[in-house]
Amino acid sequence: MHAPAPTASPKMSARHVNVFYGRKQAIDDVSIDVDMENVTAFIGPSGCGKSTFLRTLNRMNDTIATARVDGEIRLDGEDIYASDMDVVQLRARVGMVFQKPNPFPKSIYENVAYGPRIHGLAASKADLDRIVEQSLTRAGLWGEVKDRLNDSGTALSGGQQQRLCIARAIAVDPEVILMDEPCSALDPIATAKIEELIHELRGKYAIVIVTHNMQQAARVSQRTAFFHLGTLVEYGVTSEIFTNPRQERTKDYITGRYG
Amino acid sequence: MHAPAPTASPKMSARHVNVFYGRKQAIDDVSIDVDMENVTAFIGPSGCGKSTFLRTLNRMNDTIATARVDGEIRLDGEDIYASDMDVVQLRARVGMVFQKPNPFPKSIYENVAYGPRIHGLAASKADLDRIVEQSLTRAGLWGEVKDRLNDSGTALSGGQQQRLCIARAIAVDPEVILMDEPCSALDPIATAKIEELIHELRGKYAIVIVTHNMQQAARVSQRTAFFHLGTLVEYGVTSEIFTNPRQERTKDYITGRYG
Amino acid sequence: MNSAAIPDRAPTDWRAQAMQRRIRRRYAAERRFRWLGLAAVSLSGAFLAFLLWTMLASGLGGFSRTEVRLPLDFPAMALDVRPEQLGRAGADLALAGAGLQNAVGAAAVQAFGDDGERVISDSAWVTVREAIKADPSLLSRRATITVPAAPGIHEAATGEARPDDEAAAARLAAAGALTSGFNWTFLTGADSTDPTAAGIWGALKGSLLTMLVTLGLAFPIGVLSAIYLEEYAPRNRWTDLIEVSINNLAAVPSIIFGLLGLAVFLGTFNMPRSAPVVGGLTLALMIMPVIVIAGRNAVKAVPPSIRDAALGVGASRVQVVFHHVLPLALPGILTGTIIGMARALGETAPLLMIGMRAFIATPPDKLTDAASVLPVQIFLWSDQVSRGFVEKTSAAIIVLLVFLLAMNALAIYLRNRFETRW
Amino acid sequence: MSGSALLFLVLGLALIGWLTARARAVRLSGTARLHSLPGQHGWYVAMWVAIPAFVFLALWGWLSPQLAREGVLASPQAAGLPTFAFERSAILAEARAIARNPDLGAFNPQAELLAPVYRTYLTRYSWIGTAIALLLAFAGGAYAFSRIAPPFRARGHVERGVMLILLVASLIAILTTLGIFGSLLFESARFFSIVPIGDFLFGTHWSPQVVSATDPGADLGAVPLFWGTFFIGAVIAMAVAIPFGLMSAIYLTQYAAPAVRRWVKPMLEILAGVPTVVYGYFAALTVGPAIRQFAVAIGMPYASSESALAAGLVMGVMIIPFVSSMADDALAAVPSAMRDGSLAMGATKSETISRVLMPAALPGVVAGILLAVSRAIGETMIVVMAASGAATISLNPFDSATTVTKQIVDLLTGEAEFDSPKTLAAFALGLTLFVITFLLNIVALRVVKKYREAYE
Amino acid sequence: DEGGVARDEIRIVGSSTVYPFTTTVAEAFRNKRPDRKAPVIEATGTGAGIKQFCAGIGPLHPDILNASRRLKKSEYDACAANGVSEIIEVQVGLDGVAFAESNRGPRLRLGRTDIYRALAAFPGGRPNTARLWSDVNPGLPRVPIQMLGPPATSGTRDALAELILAPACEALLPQAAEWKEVDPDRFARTCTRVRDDAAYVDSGENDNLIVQKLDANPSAVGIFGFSYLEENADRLHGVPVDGVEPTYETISTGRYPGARPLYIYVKKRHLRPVPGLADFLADYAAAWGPDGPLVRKGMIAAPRAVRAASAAIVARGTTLDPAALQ
Ligand SMILES: Nc1ncnc2c1ncn2[C@@H]1O[C@H](COP(=O)(O)OP(=O)(O)OP(=O)(O)O)[C@@H](O)[C@H]1O
Ligand SMILES: Nc1ncnc2c1ncn2[C@@H]1O[C@H](COP(=O)(O)OP(=O)(O)OP(=O)(O)O)[C@@H](O)[C@H]1O
Ligand SMILES: [Mg+2]
Ligand SMILES: [Mg+2]
Repeated sequence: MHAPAPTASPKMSARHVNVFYGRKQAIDDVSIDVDMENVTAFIGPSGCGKSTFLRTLNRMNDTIATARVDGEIRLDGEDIYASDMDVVQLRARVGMVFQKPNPFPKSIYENVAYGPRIHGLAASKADLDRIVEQSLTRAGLWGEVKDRLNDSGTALSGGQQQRLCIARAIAVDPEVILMDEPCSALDPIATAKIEELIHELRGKYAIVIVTHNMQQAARVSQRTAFFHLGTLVEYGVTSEIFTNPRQERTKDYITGRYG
Repeated sequence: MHAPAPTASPKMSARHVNVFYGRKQAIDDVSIDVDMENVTAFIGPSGCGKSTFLRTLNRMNDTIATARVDGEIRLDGEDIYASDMDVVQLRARVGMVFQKPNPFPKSIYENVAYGPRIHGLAASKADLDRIVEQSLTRAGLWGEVKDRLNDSGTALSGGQQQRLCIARAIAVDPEVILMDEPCSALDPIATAKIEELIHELRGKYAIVIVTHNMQQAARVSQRTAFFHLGTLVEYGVTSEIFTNPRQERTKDYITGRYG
Repeated sequence: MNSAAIPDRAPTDWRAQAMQRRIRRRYAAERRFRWLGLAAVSLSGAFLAFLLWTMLASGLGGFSRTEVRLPLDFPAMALDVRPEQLGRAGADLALAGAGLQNAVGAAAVQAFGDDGERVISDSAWVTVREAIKADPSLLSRRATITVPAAPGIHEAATGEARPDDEAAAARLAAAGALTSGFNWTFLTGADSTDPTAAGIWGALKGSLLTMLVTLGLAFPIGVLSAIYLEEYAPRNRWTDLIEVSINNLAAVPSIIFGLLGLAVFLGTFNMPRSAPVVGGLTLALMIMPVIVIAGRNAVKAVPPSIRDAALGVGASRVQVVFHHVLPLALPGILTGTIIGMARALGETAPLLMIGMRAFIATPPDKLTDAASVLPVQIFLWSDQVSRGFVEKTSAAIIVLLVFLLAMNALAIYLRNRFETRW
Repeated sequence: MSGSALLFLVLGLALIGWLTARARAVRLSGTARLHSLPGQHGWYVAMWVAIPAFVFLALWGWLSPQLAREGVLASPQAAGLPTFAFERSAILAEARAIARNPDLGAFNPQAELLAPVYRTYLTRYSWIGTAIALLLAFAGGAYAFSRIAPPFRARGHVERGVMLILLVASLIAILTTLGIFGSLLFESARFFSIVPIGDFLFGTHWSPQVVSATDPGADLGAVPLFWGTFFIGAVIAMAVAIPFGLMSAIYLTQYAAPAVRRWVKPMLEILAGVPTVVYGYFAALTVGPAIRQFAVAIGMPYASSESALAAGLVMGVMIIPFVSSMADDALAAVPSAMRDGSLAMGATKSETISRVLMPAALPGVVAGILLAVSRAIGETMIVVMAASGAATISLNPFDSATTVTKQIVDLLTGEAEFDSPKTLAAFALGLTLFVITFLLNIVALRVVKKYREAYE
Repeated sequence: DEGGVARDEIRIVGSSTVYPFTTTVAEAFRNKRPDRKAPVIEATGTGAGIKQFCAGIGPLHPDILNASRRLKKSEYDACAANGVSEIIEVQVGLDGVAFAESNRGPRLRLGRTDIYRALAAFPGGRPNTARLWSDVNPGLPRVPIQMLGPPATSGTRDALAELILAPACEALLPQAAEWKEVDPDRFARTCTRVRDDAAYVDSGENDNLIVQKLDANPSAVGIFGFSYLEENADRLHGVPVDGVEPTYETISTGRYPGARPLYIYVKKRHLRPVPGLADFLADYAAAWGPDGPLVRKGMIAAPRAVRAASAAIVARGTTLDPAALQ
């Protein structure tokens, strides 16, 4: 490997990152840059460390007692593992959407208002209403739920729940959005909706998406990183990776030899 | 649809099978034939009913209180849902391998010997030893474990565990082997081993394999059935299905439009 | 979707003063919350420590006893016993009939003055009697025998006591007549009206017999019903009813089981009062649901994939259960059983209802003998007139706690040792 | 032959049946493929030997004493028996005891007279019983043995037998519930035939010292007891147990290092393992007087040393681990995706706990608290030893209060006159307590079930 | 199975006041005969004891009843109806209902009428409002009335009603004596009912706890059997009633108003079949003298004549004549 695709000033940059679960190494010396207004896809067989690496980007790995990260990860040039880094703010700036939609068991409104409330982003109730409406609109959900904002978020369909989670994430006005297989629990129609949404959002955020569906990676991303057994095998422009991979392993994977 | 591919006397044949979970229909009027010395692959998006249908073939669905099967399934012409059918014997004749390797928490030897023991297949200890050795050999595991037959089956690696499960299944001398995504929890190398094993076993059994990996289906099977939303969309010779699907939905799925 | 519909928003300034202040407040709240949690845990622990310490502090004295070296001049007593009587079964009656008790009292008066009889325990003469039985030749000579001191003297020797006892103890100590030692009687004796002679063995044996019945009944029935409910029961009205009854029985106040035992076992079946068999039956009914629930959870925790695996090679349901599920669930079932047994061992209220609240000075030999149990013994001693029982009560509590803690520790050990994650 | 000897004999026969059947099946397996394993044939025969014989013995154990009794009553020696039924049955019972064990002395001379007659009849019926039981065992065994053949599905039959045994075991729970309900109801019915149920349930004066003959309900109004029970168990105890239990659970599950949790959690469980009689002793001797002194110090000279507060506090401490383990379960049942979701938004741990986890776990926590309440109001020894018997309705925790369980113990072990409404009132109180805890549990279990389903 | 159980130990039920004495005799009984089972003694209370005692003859039923009051005619009749008719009544000694306070207490001196006014629920027919001792009698100190006593179901409470409250009530209210015959309900309500508020704290059967609570609460007065007072003489002292202090001497001579006789009742028909029962009775008779072990346990020996009569009853096995009961 594999100089990361060069960018002037990347939004996030990781250098020589290793992650361990206890004694087991899950990520081995990964360096990668993530840019604004770009969708970066992580692909690779199951267990190769995609999720693990994704979670290092907003320090969600802190919640796993055995996990240990070393190397350097910078957001706008600032080291996010520095001791004076405020995790709470970091996570507000780097939002996350999970594999299984996980709306809180509260109303739709409360789900979206949760982040702004805890961070004190809304000055007034009207302000909060506006944020909620904006976020839901951006997540393409406003039309479907505007008449039932007080229904429980868990009562929505799977695809709607996932969009609700996206709305929840963008309500705190993040700069980066991390998505871990956001469509793997959804049916084809809902998947299509989310993919469309990713397209739209791309203009405002840096988006990182983990997927096991190569067609999806090809459809939504501009850059693709292929992981295997904890290492980053190849990272480059999506169209190139899919049509003309430089590594044998990448090719085998893309053509379905394994995984 | 979709006359099942015609065969003189199929090993198993299903006709107009419907499966319900409570009020919800999971399988809708599926008819299919399975032949000896053939590998049949079931593919389709998640939740389309592949596993459900597979489990009707050895009545594992009986263990789910809400599940109800109607239609007709015959094994060598015998109706397996007939009231005088002995399920225990049926399951000995139609073995099963599951998605997650599930060895018993006993020694490797005991794992394999369990089936022969409960069915009284071995007349003596020597006989049993022979069966165990044969089964492990056929499952391609003998070489790796022959020196530690008394170790726990759960101490093996994932791929070894899965092969142990296959050995366990063939130890009772079944006629049909059902496999439900046997490789989805395995790494590429283990997957390759299992695929190879399926190739070898094919000569003696009728094998049905569920997979979400189309390349795998293409590699290991002679016939492929594509399920969607509980119906059998298309069933035919594997090479044809992949190169020249007759149905639009099949084509969309194979090319990665959804799933 | 239409991007024109997406309004713009001003980005949040995370470095703003107000934001920073807010963050600091949130972290302060976080620390407070965490501190509250720690305080709750520590206070609970402190309470436990205080409880144990109180019991230890007031109960340790119960394991020791103060003794008086009593000089006895047997020939002068002129006891009317013939040596050949002493070898036979009637020795006790003979010695008692010969007025040994009064003679010992008189010897104490002679040795320690007018209140001499008050410094030795009421059962001191029994010690002398045992000594004579062990060595009949004593009767023909003088001897000094160490007998238990009266409770007041013991109190004076180990802590605060009435002034007259303090004085008497000081006098004895000055005369070198006071010794002390481990109170074996406490571990080997049965209930007594005299604190220096009272022991817990009778009650402990009653507890053991009771637990035997409880375990013999509750364990098999509990395990079998757990298996039935988890592995076989169809979902219908009947099994719902069984399930509801079991869950409710687990939470029915224990005293209600006492009322049940009183009405059914004593009232209807005319079983003997105060008997370990009745106590055991009552407690068995009480802890059976505990075992059923623990058993069900243990059975439920066996992953379905194991059952699938066994069914898949053609095992029948009984084979699945007895070859796979039960062996894997056993540690969990045992844990639940031990916890249930610990609960039964510490239970008092229902046993009061069926007559185990009795003065029983002989340890029981059979399941139908009258018996008390350890916690009831504690309850009875807490109500004793004689003040010497205060420390005996605490000492008995220590013994009970040792048993219970051991059982709980065993359960926790089993749980940690066999807690498997599949 | 004595009952237990017979039992062992039948078991022995079953073993023989097992061995022979198995041997036969093994022999048959040489000629044709058996449907079931030889051992399963063995079990089939053993069951047929043992179960009919056991069922018969159980029936016979109930029937034969009555037959013997009839026989004795018909004999000429029985002519002199008193006509009074109670005395008569006492004499008969004694005669039987002597018949079985001639070394016993007799309370009644007549019993001694009847004993030989009784012995004759007992022996006779004992032999008849033995004969029938053996006959049944042999007949069952022979029938089962005759069915052994290669295609015979012994396994299915054995499994059905095992299933039946399991079913019977699980019915014990229902029998116990019925037994409790029946015994309480029977005595309570007698109570309510003396004291109107309305007076009992709604009367506000409880003072069983003198129960008036003309208006027995006037002094047996249980409201003060219900109040005391509620005040001690559901208010004071919960005021201790809920905050401590909840915060402990939260600390241990969300904050504490695994090593700390591994040590501290069992320590908390020890609090639940301490027998209630110890808590009672502690509450009465240490906590009660301390609270009284405190109350006097803050200007309440009338404070009682058996205050509601003393019993309630100690009870609360006892319940802490109960609440904490229920809360622990409820928190664990909230999918970790909720927690991750909230943390990923930038919420702090405490915000996540109080705004997401607790609301989600609330139904489970509430159910746990309801169960804890039912536990507290059924707790007996603490209140027997530390609470007073004075039935007053007061909101002051330093006042004394009494509870239902304490009154049950007092009424049944006190010096009441026999068959008086006082004694029977204990059963009526027991019934009320049973019904209340039963309802609490049903509600709690419903809540738990509903909310578990929500996450499944 | 009914009644089929052999019994080789003596079973005793009844009063918790007599309990310590009977257990003492039981222990002596066993010390002499270690091969014998010790008697099994339950402190059920007199009333509940009578219920069990009178349930019948035979191994399931107790042999001896401890009673801190005499059997009533109605109870005897109920016994007889169950076949329990030949009963031996033995008075074993005396006890006093003692009033006691902590040595640090205010040194009260009470009259029976003071106690009645302070303790009755409706003294003179009106609800009791007295809070301080000075409210019932200006001569008494201004100290809150706080009495710790036995529960309503206890025999000590019966004795309190009969020996203290009823006489005071009759002395204060002339009509009261008449009510006793014609309107017993009214008599009970006005004369013997004890107040339910905080002034009287019902402290359960556990007399020993009362002692310890008195120690912690010097202004309170405890009510319990004399033996408890004697055992704790270093911490407590008796409150004089009508000028008479509860002491061994005043109670045994009957000068102290709260003195009451203690009984045991024995089923004559059990004497033969229950091994050792007769010996036990003999041991009892040997223990109740003024210098016997029971007195050391706090019992008050009955007057010589009563002891002699009781010993004669034990020796001859004379049964109770129901006509002597009320
Ligand atoms: N909490 C954990 N503790 C220990 N090991 C872990 C933990 N989480 C993940 N792992 C291990 O780390 C490796 C990488 O896991 P990760 O979840 O990042 O893979 P992934 O690429 O996201 O796979 P998938 O496609 O299945 O989601 C795996 O071997 C996994 O078993
Ligand atoms: N035990 C069950 N009870 C109720 N519904 C069920 C049950 N098992 C499966 N289903 C439903 O039946 C449908 C078919 O499920 P099935 O597991 O057969 O799908 P599948 O094709 O095997 O999917 P996957 O590829 O995810 O394994 C799904 O909608 C599923 O939700
Ligand atoms: Mg992942
Ligand atoms: Mg599936």
